[in-house]
Amino acid sequence: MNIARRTFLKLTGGAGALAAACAAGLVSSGRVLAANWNKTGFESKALADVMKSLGATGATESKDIIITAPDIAENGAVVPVAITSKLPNTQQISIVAEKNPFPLAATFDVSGGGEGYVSARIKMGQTSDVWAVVKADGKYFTARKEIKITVGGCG
Amino acid sequence: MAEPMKIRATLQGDVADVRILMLHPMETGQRKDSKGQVVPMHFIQSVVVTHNGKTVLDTQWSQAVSRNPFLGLRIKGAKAGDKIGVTWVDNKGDKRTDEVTVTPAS
Amino acid sequence: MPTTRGGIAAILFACLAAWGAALAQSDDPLGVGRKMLAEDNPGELWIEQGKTLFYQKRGPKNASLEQCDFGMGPGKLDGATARLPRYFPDTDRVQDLESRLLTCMVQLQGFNRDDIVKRAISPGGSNGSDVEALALYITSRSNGMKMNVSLSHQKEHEMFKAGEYLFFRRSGQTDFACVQCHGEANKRIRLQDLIHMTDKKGVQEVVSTWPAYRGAHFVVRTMQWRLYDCFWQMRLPELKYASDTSIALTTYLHYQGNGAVIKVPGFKR
Amino acid sequence: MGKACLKWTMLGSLALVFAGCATYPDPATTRQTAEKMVSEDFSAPEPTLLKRLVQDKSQQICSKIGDAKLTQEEAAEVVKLARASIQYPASGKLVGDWKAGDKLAHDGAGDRIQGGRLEKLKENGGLCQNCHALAPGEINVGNVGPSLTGYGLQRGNSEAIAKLTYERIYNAWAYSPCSNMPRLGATRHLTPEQVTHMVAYLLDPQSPINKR
Repeated sequence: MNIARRTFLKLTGGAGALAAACAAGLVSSGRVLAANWNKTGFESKALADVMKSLGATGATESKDIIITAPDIAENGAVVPVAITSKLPNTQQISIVAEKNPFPLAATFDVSGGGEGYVSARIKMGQTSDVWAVVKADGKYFTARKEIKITVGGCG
Repeated sequence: MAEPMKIRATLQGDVADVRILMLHPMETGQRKDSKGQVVPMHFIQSVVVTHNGKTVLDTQWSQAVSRNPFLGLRIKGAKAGDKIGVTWVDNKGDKRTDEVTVTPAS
Repeated sequence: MPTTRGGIAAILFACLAAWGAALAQSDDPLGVGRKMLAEDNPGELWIEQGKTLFYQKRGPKNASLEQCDFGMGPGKLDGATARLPRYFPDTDRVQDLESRLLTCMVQLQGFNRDDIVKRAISPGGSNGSDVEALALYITSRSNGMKMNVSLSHQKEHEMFKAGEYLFFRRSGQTDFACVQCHGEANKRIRLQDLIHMTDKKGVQEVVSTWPAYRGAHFVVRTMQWRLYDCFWQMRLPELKYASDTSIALTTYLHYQGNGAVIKVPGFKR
Repeated sequence: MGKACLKWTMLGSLALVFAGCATYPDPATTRQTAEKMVSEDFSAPEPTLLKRLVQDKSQQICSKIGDAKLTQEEAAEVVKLARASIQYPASGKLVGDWKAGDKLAHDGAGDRIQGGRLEKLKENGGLCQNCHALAPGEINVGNVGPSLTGYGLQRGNSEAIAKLTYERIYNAWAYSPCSNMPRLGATRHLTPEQVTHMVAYLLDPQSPINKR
């Protein structure tokens, strides 16, 4: 176990917690969730289920979606991901980290003058493909990029 | 208690480049504190960004969004002096709204 | 087994292949992320907090820090950190930002020194400490200004020389001094870049970027923490907060970093 | 007169030089001042741990300030002290278990002091990954020290190589006086048995470090 990982573990309370944190359940929260919050999607454990919850099953790959993110992230707790969609009439952008226990990290509904661009930072437990799922003009498109994680970050 | 956000909205041509920093623990509900107590789940679920009162971005987040979150977006058809409003709501019902005006590129 | 030319070539190839795999996707596989994180630095969220704490009446004496003299006169903050550490006649000591802050919090506000020191370095993943927020706010008032530390007082000279001595002083079970990790260009501990501090540009990067937001800790850290944490990794006993050893090393680094333009908060991975 | 004063003199402000310039203390005084600081400025859960701050003879010699070089005599003394420090495992076997060595090489923990507590683990990590490239393709490795990728492929695994490797890990200064490499065995950071595992990790053809 390396030193940075140890420092990180100090914050998370040990190796067990690291694994457990990645598997954090949303189900048992008992909290009031926002009305339009995609509970099904956020609780899905498999990429296919996430896609289904978004209505994006069978989405096609598009070169008009650009993922800006590091090839190697130094800290899995803070992985910057920006998504640019050049697709006309971009309506929604989702960020999905395939190998996270709950892959769907965020969904952004774009309206009005909002451009097809969002930038955020997510936690990643391990090296994984990160998918951008974009709804444009009623259809779904995807792009993906592998991000290597040297220190996991599901705290 | 919800701390103020740090919002920058800078005009580039007719596009406002909006950058938002929020102070929030984004707890997964699995982390233990130094005393071994589980820190309850606490994370922002929704962030809504408005441009002169009209919603331009409506986001849904999971706890996989990093602590002290950042959100960047761009808004077309903006001009200096336009109002950009940001509201976040977390799973405990805490919320925070801040507003800035779009500034010309320096 | 004698090493053949072919063997060497194979090894070289293996090394190159390993690096190649890491570098294939871009010239700097880490750079993109570093830039993205530094551009929007959550550390900025603590500047306002520090400002509020500075002007608020606090402590047993119910006083603000407005009468605190960081060397430019009471309450004069613009450019003050650019000249720290420096000699203060009232305490007859060379003090860095954090130790001076402690002096004021004790003398003006009546706080207990030990209590502040105990909390000065906040736990990772917390909301940070008062000292961290205050140090950031006060340093931010020197943003855009050049580091300009003077050694005109005898005690400042002595601190500088002691700091230099300590920078090269090896001890403990790792046989490390500062220079073992910070004496060469382009070195890394694992993936983390090590700043080349015996080089002008390197040391300028150090002195102009603290306090900084530490990504892995989610809080603002100060130079005192940076030094403490280095000694921790070196397996040495715990460096006392605002001790002369810490101030000597800071004096050594800051003086050599003169001319660096201060820009805080920095962002550290 | 110190460097700063000289600079000011060049600026032409002689009055300022004489009014404001202090002289640098001589090296002996600086040493005294700084050593006093070290003796007062650190805390530890047990007083014996403070002894870590006390330099041994070799560390004193190896703490040259700036670009100052070791003299031949100093280098010879460091080598001599290093040679005398090397202890071999009771078993006499210098090549241990490469799998244990692999684990150690990637372990950077043990024996640190924080919050008034000593990090006492079953064993200390070997720290290798911090500074050396290890198996091919490993990304999260440092470069303060030379790459160890293919170490055994280059050298083979003869008894002589095993002995040399053991000694270099146990006390690197026996071969490179005052190098940056910690004297891992001599300072008791690692046990002789742990060092044999590292030797195996470096030399065994099955070890990932020797895979292409």
